[in-house]
Amino acid sequence: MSDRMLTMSEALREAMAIAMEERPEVFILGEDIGIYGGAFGVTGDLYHRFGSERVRDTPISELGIVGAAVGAALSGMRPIVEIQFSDFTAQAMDQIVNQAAKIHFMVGGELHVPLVLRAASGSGTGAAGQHSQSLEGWFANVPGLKVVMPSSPYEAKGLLLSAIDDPNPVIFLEHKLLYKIPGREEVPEGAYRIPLGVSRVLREGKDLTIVATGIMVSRAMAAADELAVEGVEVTVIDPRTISPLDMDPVYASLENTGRLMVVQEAPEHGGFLNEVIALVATGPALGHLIAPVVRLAGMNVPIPYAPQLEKAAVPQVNNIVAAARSVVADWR
Amino acid sequence: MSDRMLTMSEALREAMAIAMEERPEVFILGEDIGIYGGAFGVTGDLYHRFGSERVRDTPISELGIVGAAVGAALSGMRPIVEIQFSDFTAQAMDQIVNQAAKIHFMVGGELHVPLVLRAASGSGTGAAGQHSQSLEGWFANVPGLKVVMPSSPYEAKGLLLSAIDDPNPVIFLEHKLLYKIPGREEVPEGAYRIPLGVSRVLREGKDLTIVATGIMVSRAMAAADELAVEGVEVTVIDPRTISPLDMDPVYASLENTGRLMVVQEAPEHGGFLNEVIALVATGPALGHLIAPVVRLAGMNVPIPYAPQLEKAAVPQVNNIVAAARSVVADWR
Amino acid sequence: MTTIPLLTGNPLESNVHARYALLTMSRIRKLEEAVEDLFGRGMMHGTMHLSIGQEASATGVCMALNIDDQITSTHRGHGHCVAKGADLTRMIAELLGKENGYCGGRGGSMHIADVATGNLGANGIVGGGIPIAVGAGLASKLMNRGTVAVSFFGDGAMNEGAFHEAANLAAIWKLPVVFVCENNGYGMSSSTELAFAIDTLAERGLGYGIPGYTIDGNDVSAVYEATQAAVQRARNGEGPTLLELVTYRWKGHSRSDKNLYRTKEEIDEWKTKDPILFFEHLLKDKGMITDEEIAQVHAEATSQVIAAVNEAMKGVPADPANLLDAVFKKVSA
Amino acid sequence: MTTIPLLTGNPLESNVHARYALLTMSRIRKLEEAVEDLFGRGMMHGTMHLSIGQEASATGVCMALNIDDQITSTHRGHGHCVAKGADLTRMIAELLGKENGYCGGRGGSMHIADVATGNLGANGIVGGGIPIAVGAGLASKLMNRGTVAVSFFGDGAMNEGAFHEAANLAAIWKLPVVFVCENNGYGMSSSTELAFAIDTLAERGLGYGIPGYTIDGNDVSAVYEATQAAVQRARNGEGPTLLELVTYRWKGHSRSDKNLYRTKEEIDEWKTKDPILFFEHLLKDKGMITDEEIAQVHAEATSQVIAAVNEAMKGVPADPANLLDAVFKKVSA
Ligand SMILES: Cc1ncc(C[n+]2csc(CCOP(=O)(O)OP(=O)(O)O)c2C)c(N)n1
Ligand SMILES: Cc1ncc(C[n+]2csc(CCOP(=O)(O)OP(=O)(O)O)c2C)c(N)n1
Ligand SMILES: [Mg+2]
Ligand SMILES: [Mg+2]
Repeated sequence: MSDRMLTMSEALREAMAIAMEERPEVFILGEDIGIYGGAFGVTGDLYHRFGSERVRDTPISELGIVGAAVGAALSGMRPIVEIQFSDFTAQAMDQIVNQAAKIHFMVGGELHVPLVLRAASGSGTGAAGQHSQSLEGWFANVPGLKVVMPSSPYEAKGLLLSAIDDPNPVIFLEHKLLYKIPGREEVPEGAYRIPLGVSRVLREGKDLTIVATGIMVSRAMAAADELAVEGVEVTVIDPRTISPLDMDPVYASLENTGRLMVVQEAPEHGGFLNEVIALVATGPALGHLIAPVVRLAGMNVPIPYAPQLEKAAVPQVNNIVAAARSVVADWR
Repeated sequence: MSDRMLTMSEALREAMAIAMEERPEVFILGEDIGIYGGAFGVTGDLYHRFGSERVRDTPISELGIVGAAVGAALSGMRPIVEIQFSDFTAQAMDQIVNQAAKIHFMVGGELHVPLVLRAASGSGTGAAGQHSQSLEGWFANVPGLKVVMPSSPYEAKGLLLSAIDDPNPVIFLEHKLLYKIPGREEVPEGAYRIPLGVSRVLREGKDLTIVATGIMVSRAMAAADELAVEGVEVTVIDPRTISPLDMDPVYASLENTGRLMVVQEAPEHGGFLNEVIALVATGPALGHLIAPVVRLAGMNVPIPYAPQLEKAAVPQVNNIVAAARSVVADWR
Repeated sequence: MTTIPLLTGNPLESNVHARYALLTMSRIRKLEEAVEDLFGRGMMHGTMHLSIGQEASATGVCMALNIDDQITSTHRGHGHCVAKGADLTRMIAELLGKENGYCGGRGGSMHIADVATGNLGANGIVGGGIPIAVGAGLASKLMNRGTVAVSFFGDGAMNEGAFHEAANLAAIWKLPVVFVCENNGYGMSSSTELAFAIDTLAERGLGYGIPGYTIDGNDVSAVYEATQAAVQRARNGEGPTLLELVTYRWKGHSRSDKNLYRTKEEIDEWKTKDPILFFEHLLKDKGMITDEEIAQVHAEATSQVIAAVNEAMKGVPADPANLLDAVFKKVSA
Repeated sequence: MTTIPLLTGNPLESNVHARYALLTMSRIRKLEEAVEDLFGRGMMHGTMHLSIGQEASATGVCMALNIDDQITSTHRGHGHCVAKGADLTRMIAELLGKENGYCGGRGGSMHIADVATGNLGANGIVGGGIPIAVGAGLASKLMNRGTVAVSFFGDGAMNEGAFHEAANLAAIWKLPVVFVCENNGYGMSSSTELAFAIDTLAERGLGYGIPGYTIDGNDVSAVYEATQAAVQRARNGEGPTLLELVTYRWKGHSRSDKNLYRTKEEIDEWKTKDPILFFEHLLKDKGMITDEEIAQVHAEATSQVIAAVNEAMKGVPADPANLLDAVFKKVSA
C-alpha cells in the first residue's frame, strides 16, 4: 500500500478531483493553475481532466479573483480559489474579510458564501519576506471565516473535502514544505471527510502537552521521538482547524501533564496560539498547570532569505526538544 | 484652563499642525481630508492653513495612497496617511504589510519608511460590519510595524508626535467614539511627546489589574469608579502602544493584585490582548495569579447595525463591573 | 402592498410602462424622504446615503433586467433595491433595526440584499460589489443560465483596484456583466475633475477592450435603452459593457456632509434637471399621461411608503440573543 | 572593478555611449548566466527570475536617467539594478547570503535596493513597486527636486489593482513618473493574449489620460529614445507616460518552470531577436564598433562578473545573531 503514501500536493489534488466529480458547482480558479499545474504543482493535471472552464487560469489579480469567487459562491457555485502564496491574500483582504466573511451575517442570512481559499503558507524555501509569511492569525480574528491548517497529506485531503462541503468561507493554509514530502500515513483512495473543528491527538504522553499547528506538528512529533528516548513523554495535539478551535483534548491532556507548550511558525508577538494559552489561563485548566506555559514561535522578524537566517527565524526540532526538556526538568 | 479640554480630533489636529510646522517633509494625504475636513473632521482647517499640496485630497484608492506614502517616505518625506475607516486598510494591506513593514529589514537597512497611517477604528456609530472593526491584531502580528491605540485626547497628541518622529511605519488606530468627546485631562498647547512602548498606569488598586486598550480604557476607568464605591480597588493599565508592548507595569501590579483582566473591543478569538495573557502565563507572573485570568472582548461576530445589537457585541462598563466583581469575590 | 412586481421594457413602450417607471422613481424618492425624516427624528441609527436625484438610473437599468438577472449595489443603494423589486416594509424595518428587516437588524442601510429579486446586496465598501458581480456573471456563464449581472457603482469607485481587476476579468472572459457607473460628479467631496484626468468616465473602458458609453442618467428612457443594448450584448456572449450614467445627488454625501466642496448654485441647477419632472414632461408631451394620473402615481407611492413605515414600526426589535448563531450558515443546510 | 559609473545619452550618440550600452547589456547577461550557474551548483538558495533576453529595456531606460532619478524594480530585477549602476559584487554576495550583500542576506534576489544609484528596490510582489514609484514622484514634486521616478513592471503586473490606482494618481497629479511595462508576453504562464482583451498594452494608458507607446523593447536605442521623451515630459511637469517595451524572456519564469505554456519554436524565434546581437549588428552597420572591440567588451563583462563572484564568495555568511535588531530603524537615527 505504500503507493498511497502521497505527498500533500497529491492528496489535495485528489480531494479537488473528487469534489469536482461529485458536484458540478465546484470549480477552481487561480493564477497558473492550468497548463502550468500550479506554482507548487498542486492542481497538476486537473486542467487536462476537467478543462479550462472548471480549472480556470486567471490574470494576476488576486482581489478580482477572490471577488469573482465570492460572487460565484453567492450565485450557487462552490469555488476553490488558489492564491499562490498566502502573502498575496494581502491583495485580496477586502474581499476575504469585508465581503466573504461577513455577507451571511450582514444580510441577515439571505445569502451565504461557500468558498474555499487555498494558499501556500510558511517559510523554508528561501523566498524571503514577501513569500514566506504565516498569516493565520489575521483570519482567525475575523468572525465568519473558518481557518484550516493541515499538517499532513492525510489531513489535507479529508479537511479539504469538508471545507468544500462547508457553506461558509474557509481559508485553507498549506505549508509549502509539506507539498512534496510523502506523509507518514496512508491516504485512502476515495472520499473521506475530516470534520472542521475537531483536534487530533497524535501521540499521548504524561509529561508535557504540545499544541502545534501546520508544519510544526511534524516537528513536534520528531521532537517527541527524540524526547521519548530520554524518557520524556509528550502529548502532541494538532488542532487542524484554528477556527473553530477544539480545546477539549488540550484540557483533558493538561489534567495529566500539567505542562503546556505551544508551537507555531508565525511571529510570536500577537500570534494565534496565544488563544490556546488564553483559553487555558482563563478557565479551570489553569489550575492544572504546574509550570509556566512554554511558547515557541517565529521570531518577531520578517522571514529572511539566507538559509542560516531563515532557519533561525522559526522553531526547529532541536528548539522544541530543548524547551521541552527544560520545562519538564525544571518544573516537577 | 478648561479650554484645553480638547476632543481627540482637536488634539490630533494640533499634533499634525505642529509636525508640519516643524518639518517641511511632513504632509498628509487621504480621502476628503481637504475642504471636507476629513470624514470625522480630524484634519479640519489644516487644508486652509497648509494648502492643498501638504494636505492632499486623494481619489478613493487606498492601496495607491498608502503605496504613494511608502514611496514618498523612502524618498525622504514623512507622510501621514488618513484612512477613513480602519476597515479599508484591507484594501491597502499589501503596501502596509508586504512593503512598509518589511522594506527596512529586507533591503538590509539601505532604506527606511517613516510613515504614519492613521485610521478610525471600532464600533458604536451604527455603521455595521464593514465600518466598525478593531483590526489591531493584524498589525501587531506583523514584525516591522509599530501599533498605537490612543485612549484619550492627551495621549493622542503626544503619541502622534512620537509616531511622526519615528523612522518606522506606525499604524495609529483612533477609536471613533473618542473623536468628539472632550477628554478628562488637559492637553498642553505646544509640542510634547509620549514615547512609543511605554504603558501608563492610570489608577492603582490592590484587588485587580485591568489591561485595556483604546475605547476600553475609559470604560475600565468608569468601571473602576463604580467598583471603588463597593470597595473593590482596581489598577487600570493602558499599554498605549501594543507594538512594542511594555509589560513591566502589568507584572508589577500583578504582584499586588494577583488577578488579571484584559479588556478589548476586538473579537475575542485570536484577539491581540491574548498576548498579555500569554506573557503572564509564560513567565514568573504566572506564579502571582490567584485567579483565572478574565478576558472581556468583542463577541465573535461582525459588528451588527441595530444599536441594541451593536452594544451587545462589545464590552460595556457594566460588563466590566460585573466581571471584576465576581473575580474578586470568587478568588480570595 | 409595499412591493410591486418588476416590469421590464422601455419606459416609453406603453402607458403601463410609463406609469411603472414613474411609480418606481416616485417610490424611491418618497422612500428616501421617509428615511431622511426617520433619521432626523432620531429613529434611525448610523448613517444614510440618499439617492434623491438619481432615481432614473436605478429605474431605467432595472427595467432592462429580468427578475433572475442579478445586481450588486452600493452604500447609496436604496434606489437599486426598490427598482429591482424589494419590499419597502422590510427595507424600512431594517433601517429601524427590526427582526423583520431584510438583515434582521444586523446590516442596516448598507447591507440590504434580496435573493428573491436577484439583489446580491448593497455594500459599504466602495467598489466592493464590482468583482462580486463579475463572479455572478461567471456563475451564469459556467452554468449556462442566460442571466446577466449588473454592477452599480459610483464615479469614485472607479479608482479602486477592485474596479480594474473586475473589469479586466469580465472582458477577457466575455462575461455577461454590465458595469453601471452612476457618475454623480463626486465621490464624497472629491470631484470627478480632480479624481480623473479623462473627459468621460466611459473612456476608462478602452483600457480593457470594453465598450463604454456616456448617457444622460436622468433620462430614464435613455438609461433603459443603453442598458437594454448592453444586456443584449451580454446575453449574446459578447462580453461586458461600461455605462456611465451622468446624474447628481441632491443631498449631502451622508448625514455629516456640509456641502463645502460644491456650490448651492450647482445643486440648484441640477434640481432643474429632476429626473422625475423630466420624465413627467416627456410623457405629457407625448400625451401618455395626464396631470391627474401623475398625481395619482405619486399618491400611490406616498401611501405605499407610509404603509411601509407604519408596518415596519410594528416590528420586533432585533434580539441580541442569537447573534453568535448568525455568523455561520449551519453546515447541515 | 565590479561597478561602472552611469552614462546617460543615446546608445548611438557616440562610440563611448555605444560601448557603454553594449557593456551594460553584456554585464547583465553574464551576471544572469552566473546566477543560473550558482543556482545549478546549489550555491544559491530560493529561486531566481532571470532577465536574459530583456537586457535592452533595462539598459535603454537607465541611460535616459540621471543617477538621482529613482527606479522601482521587480522580481526580475537584476538587469534594472545593474543598469542603474549597482555593484555586482554586492549583488552576488546577496544571492549567496553574505553579510556584504546588498541586504546583508536578509532579502535575496527579490529585494535588492541601492540608495546610491536611486534604486528603491526590487519587489517580490507583482505590481508592488508601482505605487511606490508614484510616491517617489510625489516627493520629487513636493520638494521641487526635478528628479523622475521610473517604475519597471511586467505585463502581468498591469492587471493588479496597484497599477490602476498608481496610474491614476500619477495622472491627476501630473507627477514626474514613467511607467515602464516590460511586456515579455507572459506573466508566468499566462499569455498577454489570454490576460488582456486589448491589442497593445500601451492602450491601457487611455483610461487614465496617460499617453502610451509600444516600443521594440529589444532595440536599446529605441528604448532610450522613448524613455528620454517620457522623462523630458515628466521633468516638464506634464505628467506620466506609459511605455510598453515588447521583449521576451528566454529562460523559464523561475527555476520550477517547465515551459509548458509556450513552444520551443517561439523561444527559438525570439532568440534570433537577441537584443545584444541586434545592437552589435546595428553598430557594425554604422561602423561604430569592430568585432574585436565587441569581443573586448564581452571579455570585460565576463571578467567583471567572475571577479564579482570570486569576491562575493569570500564574504562572511550572514549572521542570525542580530536579526531582531534589524527589524526597526533605531529611533535616534
Ligand atoms: C474602500 C472604501 N473607501 C472609502 C469609503 C468611504 N466612502 C464611502 S462612500 C464614498 C464616496 C463614494 O463615491 P462614489 O463611488 O462616487 O459614490 P457616491 O457616494 O457618489 O454615490 C467614500 C469615500 C468606503 N466606504 N470604502
Ligand atoms: C501579488 C503577486 N501575485 C502573484 C505573484 C507570483 N508571481 C511572481 S512573478 C509572476 C509573473 C509576473 O509576470 P510579469 O509581471 O509579466 O513579469 P515577468 O515575470 O514576466 O517579468 C507571478 C504570477 C506575486 N509574486 N505577487
Ligand atoms: Mg459619486
Ligand atoms: Mg511578463
